[in-house]
Amino acid sequence: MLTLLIIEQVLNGLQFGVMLFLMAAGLTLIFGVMGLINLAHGSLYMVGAFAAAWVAGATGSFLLALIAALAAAAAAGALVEVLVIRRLYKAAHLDQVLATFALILIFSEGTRWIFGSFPLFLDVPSYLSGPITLPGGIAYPLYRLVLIGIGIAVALGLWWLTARTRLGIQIRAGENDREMIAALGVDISRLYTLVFALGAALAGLAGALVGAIQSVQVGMGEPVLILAFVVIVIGGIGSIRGAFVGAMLVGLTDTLGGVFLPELFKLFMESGAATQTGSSLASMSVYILMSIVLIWRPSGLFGVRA
Amino acid sequence: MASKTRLGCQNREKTMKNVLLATAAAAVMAAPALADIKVGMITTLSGGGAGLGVDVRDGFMLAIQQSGRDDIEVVIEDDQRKPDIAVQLADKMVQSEKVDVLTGIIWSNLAMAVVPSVTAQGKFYLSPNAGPSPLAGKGCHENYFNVAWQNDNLHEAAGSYANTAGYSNSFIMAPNYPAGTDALTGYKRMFEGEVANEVYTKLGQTDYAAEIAQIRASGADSVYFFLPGGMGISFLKQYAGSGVDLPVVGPAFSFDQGILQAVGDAALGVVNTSQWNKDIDNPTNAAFVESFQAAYGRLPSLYASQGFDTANLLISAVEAADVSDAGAFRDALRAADFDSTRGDFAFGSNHHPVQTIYAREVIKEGDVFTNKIIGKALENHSDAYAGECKM
Amino acid sequence: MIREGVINWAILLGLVALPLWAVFADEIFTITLTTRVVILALAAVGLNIALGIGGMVSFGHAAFFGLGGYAMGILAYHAQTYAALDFGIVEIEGTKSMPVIWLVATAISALAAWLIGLLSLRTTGVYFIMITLAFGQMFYYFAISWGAYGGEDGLSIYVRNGFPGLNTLVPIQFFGLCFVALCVALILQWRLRGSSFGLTLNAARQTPERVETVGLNPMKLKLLAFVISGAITGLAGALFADLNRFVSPAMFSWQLSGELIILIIIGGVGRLMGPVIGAMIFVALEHWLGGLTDFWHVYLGAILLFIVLFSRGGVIGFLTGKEGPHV
Amino acid sequence: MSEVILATQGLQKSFGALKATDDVSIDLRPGEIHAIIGPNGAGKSTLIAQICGALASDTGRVELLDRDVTALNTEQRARAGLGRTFQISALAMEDSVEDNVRLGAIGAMGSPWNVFRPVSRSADVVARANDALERVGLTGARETRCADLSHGQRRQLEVAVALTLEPKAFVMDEPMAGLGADGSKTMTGFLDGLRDEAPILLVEHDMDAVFALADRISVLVYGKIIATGTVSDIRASDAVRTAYLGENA
Repeated sequence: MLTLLIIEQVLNGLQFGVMLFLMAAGLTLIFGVMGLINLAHGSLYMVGAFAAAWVAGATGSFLLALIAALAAAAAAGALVEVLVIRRLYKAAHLDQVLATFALILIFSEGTRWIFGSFPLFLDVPSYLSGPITLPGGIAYPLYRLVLIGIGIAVALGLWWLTARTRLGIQIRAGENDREMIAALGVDISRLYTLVFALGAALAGLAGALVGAIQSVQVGMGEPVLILAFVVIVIGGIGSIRGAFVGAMLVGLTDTLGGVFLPELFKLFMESGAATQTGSSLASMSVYILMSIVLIWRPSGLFGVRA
Repeated sequence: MASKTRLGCQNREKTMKNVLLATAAAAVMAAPALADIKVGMITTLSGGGAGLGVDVRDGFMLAIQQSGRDDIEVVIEDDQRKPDIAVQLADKMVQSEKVDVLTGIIWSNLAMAVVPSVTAQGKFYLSPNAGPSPLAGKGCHENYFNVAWQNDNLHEAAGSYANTAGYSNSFIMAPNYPAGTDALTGYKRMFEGEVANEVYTKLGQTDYAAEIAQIRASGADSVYFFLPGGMGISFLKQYAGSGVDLPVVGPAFSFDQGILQAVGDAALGVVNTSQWNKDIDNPTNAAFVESFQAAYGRLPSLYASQGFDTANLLISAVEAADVSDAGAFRDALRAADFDSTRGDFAFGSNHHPVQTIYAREVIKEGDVFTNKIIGKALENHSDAYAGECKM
Repeated sequence: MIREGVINWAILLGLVALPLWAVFADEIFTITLTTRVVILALAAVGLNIALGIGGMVSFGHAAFFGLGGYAMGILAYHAQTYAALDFGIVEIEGTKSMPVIWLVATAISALAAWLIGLLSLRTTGVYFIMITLAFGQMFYYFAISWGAYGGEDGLSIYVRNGFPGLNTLVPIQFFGLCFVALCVALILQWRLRGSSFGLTLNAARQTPERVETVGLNPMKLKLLAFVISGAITGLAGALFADLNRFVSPAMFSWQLSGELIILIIIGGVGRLMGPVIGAMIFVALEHWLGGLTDFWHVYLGAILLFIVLFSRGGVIGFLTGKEGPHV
Repeated sequence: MSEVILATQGLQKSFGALKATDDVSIDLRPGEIHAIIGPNGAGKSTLIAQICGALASDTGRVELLDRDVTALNTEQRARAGLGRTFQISALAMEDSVEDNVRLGAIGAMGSPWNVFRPVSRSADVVARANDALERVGLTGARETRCADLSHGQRRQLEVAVALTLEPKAFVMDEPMAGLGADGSKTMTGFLDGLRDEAPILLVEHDMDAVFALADRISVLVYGKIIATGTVSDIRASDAVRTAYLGENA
């Protein structure tokens, strides 16, 4: 029974991890290529979720909803890039932080203006709902398995994109040397818009996918944003591989910590107090993980040493 | 600037007319002019928790408007769900607006930050929602009235309902913060069965896969959870998809009108406890539900009913006494001589309601998810802290 | 273009004149609001020493703000309940005396800043931003689940703490105290900037390798700056708690760390009076816009965006026509 | 006085497969200017970084005044008596010329910890800084922001900062780089007189200056010292000709 529980929790951790990866991948790409700290990434996640909820409500199709989420987030991303972000590439990190924080305010309250203060409805489609039985007799929600699958597929796709395509070469060149790729005749501002929109689309996809099993509401992006930052910092900024490893670490730490730390404390503490202490420690666990990684490797696991 | 308003914000035109009518009537009858009373409402109108504050405000303003009184001035401010902003606004209400009565706070932590200080300064505070235990027990105050409930009430009712439903082994869960601890304590206070496991989740957590796996492994025969706002939506959707089919019980917060539509089918059939529902059979309630829908184009929520009742309590006191005579005004509030949407309404010794709490079930009416009362979970229930209150 | 000195005195004068006017006009709340400005400015002055001079973008200064707040909360709570603080070996009585509370608040914040700085300064750039955030979040979640002192509900202190010879319950007197604290911090920052420490710290931000080649350790310089910075922000936290007569985990939240950074950027990074004018503008916006519409965040966002895009160097940079230090 | 002020023995540093420096042993004697020359990418900057402690060596040791300083970091080596100038000016660009030299003076006195007393009231720091400024001829520009200096003035300031340290040995990375003919001449004259105060290890591309100044020259090619000797030795060396000037002997 305990083994089954552990396997199930590990699956949960992986599922959480791959969703964090979708967020973190865009964030790390944008930082790696453009050197931009984008706090508004969480807002694009929210845009994706709201677009999906709205389209699903209007058409009843989950697939259309996902497409809408990708499109809406990519469009919002491209728009913001052209209107605001473009002016920030040369600015200090601090200015970027303030500007993208301002964007969060505008996105969040703007969304509330349009959709109202109450959460929206978005559900898992019937063909993906319910549990399936895995080998070993674990009943596990089909939808979550699908999420893991999509996450891994996106990770592979991104790997293919950066390692094997022309765009990928440009992206990697952009990370190393902006003047160089400009000199090679690549339209750098178009490349930046493209990368930003790609990152935004991934965030929007994550928002829509997660929105189906969570609450689609204003402000849903910020907690995920903070965790996504934790992920890319653990992995090393600019590294897609690092983002993937970081996401898995954070997903597993958060999930397993939340379940097993209270149980651990119960071994030598009174039950109620153990639950409390364990839970407090669990909620800090991700941050403890991050600080340990950074103290050990100040540029993250796969980061380039400064 | 404060939005100084005597009217609901949504339907300014309509209420303008009402005020004109009311003034005209007053002139004709030449009624003796009562002293103006100023009410400060601090509530959450922006950010994630805005839905609750908007409902309280709308319910409150609806009652003020229906009363036709133009001698009650309401100053509304947004606390952004931040305690320090709430304190600042309370200072403003007291120092600058010089209000007589405060109301509106949704969240317990904000109430704890504001209420003790404003009541100490001689102002009245009428709580339309938050009812933290310290304010019901040792920290109670003669100028503090709670029109909604003491925080533990709905949880106690859930425990009591679980007994009648024949559950004997519950898995219980709440976020790791004081209201969460209170919730599980409240449930355990009334529940006579075993507790299979007691889990505290992270505040603001959105994924409950891990907890659901624990539920599956726990061997419990029922699940009790207190996860307000988006947390509850997430949990219910994920629980419905998990294949675990233990019956779920919760307090009304996760099944209220505002968020029920976002939960959807996942909530159908779940039993939850509430002191109010739109099908409570009395004329005040029927009129409230109808007029709220007419005014705002949506079904009223629990919070709206609390806002509405709070305003009516206030109006009843204004009618009976002058606010400058604090003693008389307090007695008038204590008498609670108003028509509540809940039927009969009375305060206990600690100025918290003594009321019936219902078990209700989530149903679908046409396209709209809503609740139906299926029985009484607790009757004429007070709270566990009244004994500690020395007024 | 106006000279920075002139602007600085004008800001300081305005900050005193407003509450004095309010006393005569009986606008008590204006005093409260100005006190809030002063305290937030004090916290940001602290951060500005680390951020503006030392180049350490700390996204976790709420940790010190909160520690200062809880130092006040815990000491006053124990004085309020007449229960001594039990450390196992020693018992300490609570206190309602501001000087004692301030001392404890600054000492604890300084200690925490030393520890956090020691660990965080191994990293630079975005990593430093994020590791300081991580420490802030640890305090935040700890405070939320620490039931003994109210957890998320926080702690209410019913009566403001006392200061010998003053009646702190009178708003203008409490304002005066906070204002003096702010002035002391400003004088400290001003003197620090011109001292040998300030000179070397400022160089350590711009060119750490140069500082090493003249035989100094930039890390140690930054660490001391971080400790001073944390201590000042901690003091501000204690005052903030006294202003509200309330502490809660919100004081530890990353939003608060972000707000402090924003105050500084609005005013002008590294400028002596940057945090002060930044706090004035921010509180004023929050106050006035909040009354206009439920959706005032949209306008706040637009204004902030405008400031970043069109006024590099913040308000003071805009007024003096000079860019500030680069961080 | 020791016969050798600064010496390296078998210094080596690899970046992956590339050996940036390979078994480099050089020394610097009292009163001399020892120039290191070599084509781009020969490992000169790596060598300087290793000598000054900015880069840890894979093997080998660095001695200053007969003391093994290999395990010391940059700041400790500076305190032990190494005065370095940078190829690309590492100055506090936002600060005034005066502040930059005062930084050196504060470092030399080891007194950065006063947080309250204005630097201008530390007579010894001010005197030392002024002295250095005067010697390089920057007194008139003391109030100027570093960012507003001309390129030549920055080179002068680099040297001035090193002067404040009163080091036992100077390590200078291309002090002539980017100077015009006049600037180069002035600097050459200045360095010529400086050797009596402390010997100079000079990395330089400007061959006229090198031939005018150097007592000895070492040639670094692909990380290895291929020749060390007087100016005429080097001029005459076939190995240098082949490797460095790219001529076929």
